[in-house]
Amino acid sequence: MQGLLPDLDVIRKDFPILERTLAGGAPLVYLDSANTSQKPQVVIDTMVDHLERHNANIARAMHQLGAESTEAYEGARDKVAAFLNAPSRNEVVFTKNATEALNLLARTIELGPGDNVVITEMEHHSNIVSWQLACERSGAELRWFGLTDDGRLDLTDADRLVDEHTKVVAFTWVSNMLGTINPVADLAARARAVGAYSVVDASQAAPQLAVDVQEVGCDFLVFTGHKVCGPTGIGVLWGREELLNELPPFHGGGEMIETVTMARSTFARAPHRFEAGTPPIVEAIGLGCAVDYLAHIGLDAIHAHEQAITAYALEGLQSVPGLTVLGPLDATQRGGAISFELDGVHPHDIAQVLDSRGVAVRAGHHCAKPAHARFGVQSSTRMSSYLYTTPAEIDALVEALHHTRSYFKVDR
Amino acid sequence: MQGLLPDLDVIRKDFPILERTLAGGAPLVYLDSANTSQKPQVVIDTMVDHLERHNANIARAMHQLGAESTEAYEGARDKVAAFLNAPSRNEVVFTKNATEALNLLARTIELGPGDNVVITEMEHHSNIVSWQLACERSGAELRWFGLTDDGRLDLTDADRLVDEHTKVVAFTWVSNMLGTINPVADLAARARAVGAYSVVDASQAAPQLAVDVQEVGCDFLVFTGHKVCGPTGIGVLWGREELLNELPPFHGGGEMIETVTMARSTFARAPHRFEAGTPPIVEAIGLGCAVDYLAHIGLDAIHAHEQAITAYALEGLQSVPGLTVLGPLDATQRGGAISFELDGVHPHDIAQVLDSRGVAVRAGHHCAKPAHARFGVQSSTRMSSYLYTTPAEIDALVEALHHTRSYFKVDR
Amino acid sequence: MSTDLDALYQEIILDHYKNPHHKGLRGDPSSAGTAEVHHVNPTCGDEVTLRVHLAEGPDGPVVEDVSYDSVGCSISQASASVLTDLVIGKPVGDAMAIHQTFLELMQGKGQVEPDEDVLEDGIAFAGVAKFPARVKCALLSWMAWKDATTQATTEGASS
Amino acid sequence: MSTDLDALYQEIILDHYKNPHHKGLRGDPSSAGTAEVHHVNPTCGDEVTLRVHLAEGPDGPVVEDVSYDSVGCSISQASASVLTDLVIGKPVGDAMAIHQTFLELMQGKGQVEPDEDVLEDGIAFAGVAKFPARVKCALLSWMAWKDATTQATTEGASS
Ligand SMILES: Cc1ncc(COP(=O)(O)O)c(C=O)c1O
Ligand SMILES: Cc1ncc(COP(=O)(O)O)c(C=O)c1O
Repeated sequence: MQGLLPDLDVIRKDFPILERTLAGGAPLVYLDSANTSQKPQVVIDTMVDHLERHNANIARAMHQLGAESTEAYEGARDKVAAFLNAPSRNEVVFTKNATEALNLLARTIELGPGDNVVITEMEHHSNIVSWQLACERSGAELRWFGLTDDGRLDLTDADRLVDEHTKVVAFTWVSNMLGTINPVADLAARARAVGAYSVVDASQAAPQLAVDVQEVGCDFLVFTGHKVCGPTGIGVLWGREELLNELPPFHGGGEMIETVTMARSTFARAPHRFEAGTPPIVEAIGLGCAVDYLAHIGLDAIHAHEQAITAYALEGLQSVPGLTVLGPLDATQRGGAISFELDGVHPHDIAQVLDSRGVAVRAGHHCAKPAHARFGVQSSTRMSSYLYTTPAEIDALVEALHHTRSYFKVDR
Repeated sequence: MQGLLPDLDVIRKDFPILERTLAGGAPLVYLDSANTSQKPQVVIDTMVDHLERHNANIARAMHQLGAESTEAYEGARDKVAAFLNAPSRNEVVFTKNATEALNLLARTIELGPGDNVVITEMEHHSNIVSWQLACERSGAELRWFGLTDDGRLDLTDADRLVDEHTKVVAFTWVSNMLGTINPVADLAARARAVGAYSVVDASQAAPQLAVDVQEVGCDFLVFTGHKVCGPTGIGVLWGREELLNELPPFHGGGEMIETVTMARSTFARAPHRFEAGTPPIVEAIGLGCAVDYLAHIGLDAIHAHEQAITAYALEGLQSVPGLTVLGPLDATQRGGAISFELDGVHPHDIAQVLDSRGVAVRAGHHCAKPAHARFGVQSSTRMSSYLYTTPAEIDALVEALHHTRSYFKVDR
Repeated sequence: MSTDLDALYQEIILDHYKNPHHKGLRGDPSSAGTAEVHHVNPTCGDEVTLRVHLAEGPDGPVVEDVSYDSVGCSISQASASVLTDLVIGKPVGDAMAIHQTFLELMQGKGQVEPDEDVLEDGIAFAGVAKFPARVKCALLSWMAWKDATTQATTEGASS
Repeated sequence: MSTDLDALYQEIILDHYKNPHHKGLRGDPSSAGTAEVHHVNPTCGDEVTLRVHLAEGPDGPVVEDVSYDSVGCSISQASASVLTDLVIGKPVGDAMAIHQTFLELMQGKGQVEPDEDVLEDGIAFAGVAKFPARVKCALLSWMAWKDATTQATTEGASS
């Protein structure tokens, strides 16, 4: 098959969990990577080495362990800056996850009555509810791009939606439900044209596309560590340096201050301004290692692999009678998450039968209820691949789906 | 020496980093545990086992790995609930650190002009700046308890400070600078008497005292994972269940919702209400293991050990000419962090000379600038012990302090 | 594997799923002793709208009728169907006891022996207790019923 | 170990620490060409208040005087003392070049060879560059000086 990673066997050996067997001796077929990715040994080992040999608090500690820990943590910031092609390391703020990064923006960007925020109907709940709450607090209006029947953004109304009162245009790069890849540079330009901030949710893009914030031309971009082979507990907010320094502080606490008296305080500049308290140190170090791992394999190669697997999966899925894929059908126009419906079997029941054969997929609304509602479905089943996914695993999925139909006697 | 942990040698073997040697072959003498604690092997191994064998997203994933991961994560919640003697597991909210937990409260407790918030002059910046920002946003007034010359809360004005307009009384259980142990149950009762919320910062208490939220009688209590032998990236907010369910949501995103439409959303009950997005899964699991480890050794035994070491250290420090301890001098009345000044040598320079002998202490304001200002000092040197600290390490510290004086020729 | 799966998807469950009893909302939602609730499983989006009508019996209130509309998986659908069979016509106190027995079965991690005398077709859900992710599915309509019944009772009491 | 320590705490540094030059604020803060700044090291709380007075020289502005008040460790105190020795009386352009050279030395992780002709006593700080936590101490007053000088220059330009 064209486009697969050449050393797929070797890459799979990097991921210890892929050797696991499940109940009944079934080997693990992990097709839930859009939910969270598996972790390569090198990321785990880097974290262990830090905890066993270098653990100390950062910045505040002046001893040797403190210096080592600080260097490792700040080194991770350099790695993430390189991963995003950020003009400055000061633009990389470590957060807990993508959700916190989005909420940080929704809490600190000033909004008021008369302003509006534009999102899209295919956002993850994190990029919806954060802005709903911000609009409720401030009296700003929430607007959104609708979707076309084939699962793309409906831009026909764009000039009316994004207007001179728009303060923020926030959108996902790759949909976690539909797989759609959005025209992020165009959307960022549209925001810029009216003087609004553009916020790109790259949670599903960062794992599988080369991200270059300068090329996208956006103001802010977020992603989450656990989907790019890093640990949980770490996310990234990238923002243009001058914009970050204009925002008011988010949380108050250690490390984000310049000076503190009982009556008032002054604050550090970005990135520390937004990193109150002891940050997720070992998690940032794990993430730094993870993005280096991905860069070493090459994001372009990973993207090609994802596209090859996705094309193969789309083909295989369509061989299952009664199966409907939600979202674009052209693999080159989409990411590696494929949601689908199967006539006569509820997603929970599909996932359950698949699981009994070791095939792990997600069933539900995937934190994208509005996108499901748009297509008139309550929930769906989603398979999602990653750099360690093999065509044989897709075969196992397709076979398990045929089995599901017969288990639930759908044809009778 | 009375009170030391009986199996101190065995306990030290649990902490791999204690075997480290530093530049010049000096063995590590880690006396910076109030800044962050070291991690026992069992915590590291538990995290590794999760990452290598059970990693999956929680709640949303219905497959076997998802069930294992969810069970481990929710199991950690049970362990933390037991650690705090919480009436219900639903009262344990996982946060990023103590700072986030305090900011969550400062963002969600409703305040307005005419209201006041009462803190103390010995708080960590996290319990100062969070409320300063909340008061600035809302127009509420910030008040604080001052300190007596021997480093205790000055309660003479208490009836005037905490009045019928008080909405929150927030205070630390153990000071991270002065070591002072505060009368938390009394303070909580005082808050209750005027209908205010009590918020206890147990960041320095949880590592070394048995914490029983029912005994304290407070409304909210926070602590941070990395100081109780757990990893970074995880903290805990405990709150009375009915109060948590009355608070509005904090961050918007996945897992904290009940249902979402583009126009509006409804929210889950605590704890999920406050856990937006993918939580720090492996970190919570590490923390669960850590609190079990501490409980296994016994918090009372750990407390006795800390008191024995602290008494020994106070005695040793006072043998150093020109050294002044800040805070209470009676070991039974204080925690294990001891800040001090040394005539003629700046804390940075002390820490540097100590570090050249492998002795790791903290120098600076320890995120407690107002408490330093109260005692007219810019910064101080702080030693802090933990369950793995030996009397010999205290001897090494004291000897290194004598050496510091001679290195800087203080007597001449 | 497929034994476990068969323990989950017992014939009784699949039958109720294909032919659910008492499905479709009935009666006047605004009549006395009636309460309607809407419950959601936040994880998967399954929903149920459930209506309870209580009547005064000789020894206290009786569950006169239960009806519902729902979207969901086989487990949640079958469970709603079994629920209605079990509680319609029962005194509220007895129905609440059945609820408690079903709850205990579901939360028993597969260690509780189901009581056929009390649960009838509900014993088929014993296998579900071994799948923690599915317990919520089985309980969705039961929790909705309890909520609605409590509301209808309190309303009755206060009126 | 103590070799490293001695490389950090060179005699020159300890001398400047014990007898700092130009310490104590001087001159009229509101006079033309004068700027005063207050800088803090957020980590440790060390502070400096530094005042710069620029004068017009034949070939552009000249650093007429620098004075300061400060609290801090030996490295930050000695560094302020050395700074004043180096820049007072120099044309602003030359002084900025010295600043740049010192900055490069400090950020060089111990790999940069110090130029005694430019840095004079400042070469004693070469050892500091090996202690990342202390680089901020050495740079505190230098950053404050640059800030104040830039302010004084812009003010001059705009008036
Ligand atoms: C008393 C006290 N409160 C709060 C904190 C903040 O903890 P964290 O930095 O983990 O949020 C600390 C430790 O730094 C502390 O000692
Ligand atoms: C598109 C998108 N945005 C945001 C998120 C939220 O990420 P996290 O849960 O790590 O905060 C996710 C993943 O769950 C996602 O797929």
